Amino acid sequence: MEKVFQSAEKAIRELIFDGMKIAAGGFGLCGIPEELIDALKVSGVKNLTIASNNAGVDDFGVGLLLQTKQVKKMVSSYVGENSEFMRQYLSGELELEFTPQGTLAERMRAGGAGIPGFYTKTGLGTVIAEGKEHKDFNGQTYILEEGFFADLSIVKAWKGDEEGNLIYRKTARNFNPVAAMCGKVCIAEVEELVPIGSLDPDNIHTPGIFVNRILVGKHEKRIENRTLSE
Amino acid sequence: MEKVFQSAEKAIRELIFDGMKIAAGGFGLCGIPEELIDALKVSGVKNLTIASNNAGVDDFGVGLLLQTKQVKKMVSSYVGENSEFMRQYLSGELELEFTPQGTLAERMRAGGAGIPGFYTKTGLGTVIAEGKEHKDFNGQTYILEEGFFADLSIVKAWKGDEEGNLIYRKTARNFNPVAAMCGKVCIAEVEELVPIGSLDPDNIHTPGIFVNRILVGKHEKRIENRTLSE
Amino acid sequence: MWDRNEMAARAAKEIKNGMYVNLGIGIPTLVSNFIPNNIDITLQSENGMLGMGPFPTKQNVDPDLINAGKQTITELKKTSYFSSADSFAMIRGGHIDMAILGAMEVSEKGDLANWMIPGKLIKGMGGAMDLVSGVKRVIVIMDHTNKKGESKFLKECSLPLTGKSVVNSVITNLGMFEINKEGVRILEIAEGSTVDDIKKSTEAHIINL
Amino acid sequence: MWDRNEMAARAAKEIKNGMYVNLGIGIPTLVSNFIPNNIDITLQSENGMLGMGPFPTKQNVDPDLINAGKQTITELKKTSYFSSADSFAMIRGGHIDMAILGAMEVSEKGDLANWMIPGKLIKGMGGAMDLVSGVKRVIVIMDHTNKKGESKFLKECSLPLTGKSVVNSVITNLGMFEINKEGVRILEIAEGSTVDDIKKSTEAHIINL
Repeated sequence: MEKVFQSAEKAIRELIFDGMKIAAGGFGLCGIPEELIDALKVSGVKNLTIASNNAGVDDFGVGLLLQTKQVKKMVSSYVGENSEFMRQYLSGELELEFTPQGTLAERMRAGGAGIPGFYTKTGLGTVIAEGKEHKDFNGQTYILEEGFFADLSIVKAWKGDEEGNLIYRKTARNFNPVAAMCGKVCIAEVEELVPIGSLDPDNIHTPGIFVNRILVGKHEKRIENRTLSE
Repeated sequence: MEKVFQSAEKAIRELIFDGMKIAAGGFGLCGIPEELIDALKVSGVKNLTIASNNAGVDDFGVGLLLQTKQVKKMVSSYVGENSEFMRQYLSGELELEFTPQGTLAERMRAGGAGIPGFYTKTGLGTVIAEGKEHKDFNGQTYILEEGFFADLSIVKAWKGDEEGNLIYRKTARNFNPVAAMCGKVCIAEVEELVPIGSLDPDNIHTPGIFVNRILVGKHEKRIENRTLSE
Repeated sequence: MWDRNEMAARAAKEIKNGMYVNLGIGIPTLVSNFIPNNIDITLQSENGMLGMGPFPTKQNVDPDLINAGKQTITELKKTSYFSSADSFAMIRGGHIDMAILGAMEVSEKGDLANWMIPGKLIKGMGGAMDLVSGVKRVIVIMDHTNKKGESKFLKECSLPLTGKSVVNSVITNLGMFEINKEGVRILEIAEGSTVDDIKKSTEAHIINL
Repeated sequence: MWDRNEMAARAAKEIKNGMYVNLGIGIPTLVSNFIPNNIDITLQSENGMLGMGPFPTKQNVDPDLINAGKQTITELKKTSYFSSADSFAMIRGGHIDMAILGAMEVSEKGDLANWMIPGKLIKGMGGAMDLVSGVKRVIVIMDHTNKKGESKFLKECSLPLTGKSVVNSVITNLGMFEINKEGVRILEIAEGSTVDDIKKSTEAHIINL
């Protein structure tokens, strides 16, 4: 099964459809699948539901798809750095399923691991818990959260091989490994495609079984908040 | 906080008590905390509940603690290679909470991750599901399994540093990373204690936050089933 | 009548290029011997390995490298290792294409029993309950009858179940069978066996018999 | 009256040797400047890092290395990186000793509001709901009153909550307060502040006032 594709455009072809659910890796602008986001923008696919911790900034990352109004609904924990995101949400143009960061990560992992629901204390007593089942374990109350299942996962890794084995670099790992797990199909874009056997088998972060398509991308890696020591 | 201990005996001191719950890493005889098991045997601690996928063989691994009747209850998926285990269970001397292998791994991870319960399809329609809550998600039925919380985790790693960062080797990883997560206290025995900074931060399998005590052990690494190619 | 190797060879024919496959202990292990060179598959071992290689030579034995049957094995170039939790995330999350397992009994509804005989023999389910509930397609390889000549392909399993309605295909010494909502259907009869042999040895109702 | 740095310094005194600590955005970030050299702690960043180092020099900026506030940072010798799921397993599983966070409002029962003002400002909860529900001890640093001079330390929060009964200690410009089942107790009054200042600026009931 040939997993290597020559471009993000080719990799998403025949996989995208209006109204689809996408899980995206990345945290802020760090470790985001830049080329796949661009390809989705160019494709014009509409009414997307995107699970992504943030939506990047106005003109970079998932924010690009908000600019073009291709997104119907976001599943995110943070809006802070994206004024267009906040504007569309406050004006009612965009649905937003606010999901605590840890709950979002766990929901993606659960979706990938065949777990349709799990209990957590996160969000108990807040708007997040409204309408959700509550259950006591050992005298403490928890709420039920559901696994997240996507039609497509888009992730960014540092290196990958033709089997789809991936490794990530530093904090660019973030949501990528769990986003990769929860999609029916997962496309990974990597900085470098390495020959099979060059990754250490003890240190593969995402085994190839989770990755259906892989491509090499160019990454701007824009820095959101360049903070220096004095 | 000094995490390094000079022996398994010293490392378990003041942590053990009769009737305690222990989570042990290892699969068969592969990647088992040999010295910590020996130290528990020597300590004479009794009425243990041990969560461990197997119980080793009659005279090695957790099997040693069965021989001495220090175990009240096992939480395991497989008895196959341990005739004393099977005998004690069939005669009613030993309680056994049969737990499917994946459910056991997930229960340990859940315990370590603050998840008191999760739903799974594994065991549906079998004795494993009896008495457990059933719930439907998207038209399919799942059963509720509970997180496993231990008083003590005992694990075996390949290398570790003074911060408790651990790496495992090949299939000796198995249950060790999840067993390490679910104990109030975790003791790790390693083949080699390396200086801080010598492990690649991108490839630490168990971050030191999960490890309270660490010691260097000698490991026989007995092979259960030496199978050769012809 | 198929022998062990012929049953394994028949199962191997079901494996397509690019598949991720988990092979159980016993006859299923033999299946890998019959996969043609032009078919590239990846074997998963539920103790935490993807890309399982053949058994080692004497020199290459590594106690840290075993399969789910606790047998010493080897790695391949594409191999990756991971924890039991990650391994079963693959299995339970539906990422494995096929599992090939042994059985004590199979019912006409696809129920499987292969982990204990009450009061007598207890092996434990190991990863079998996870595999049958999570893997996309489950193939059972077993002898059609037990040592007493009694059918192992039943209307209802008499032994404690490993999974309910989980078996998709059954390969026995007498042939290959498919189980779906309509019932059990003969797909293929083993060389040297007859419809009559199957009739005599099968308690399960077969719809195209 | 304590200023930002004095509040951070007071919070730093609560940190003991060997602790694993998560610092929120804003004033909490300053806390690390006040940890004495003989205290060895490990900072967790919920985007997937344990052992967070200081901000980088110009030459050391790495876009793949940021903290939860999206600021560029550096690693230490003891650093490890992991996925968001593993990071929050640490947080939600109770493995982090202390979280120090900012707040819009805190109630006398320990309720915390710090993620949105309906109709006006929405930042999102990020990892804050996970932190307050999972971490062993939660310390809030905030100004005692808002820009209009209204108390932020209330009987009941007026804004949507981040967590219910989750705050253990509150450090404001006026002093340090403990919240437990009995209620709110003054632990320390800031230099230059008086009991009267606290009385005037606090809506929450303080039991030792």
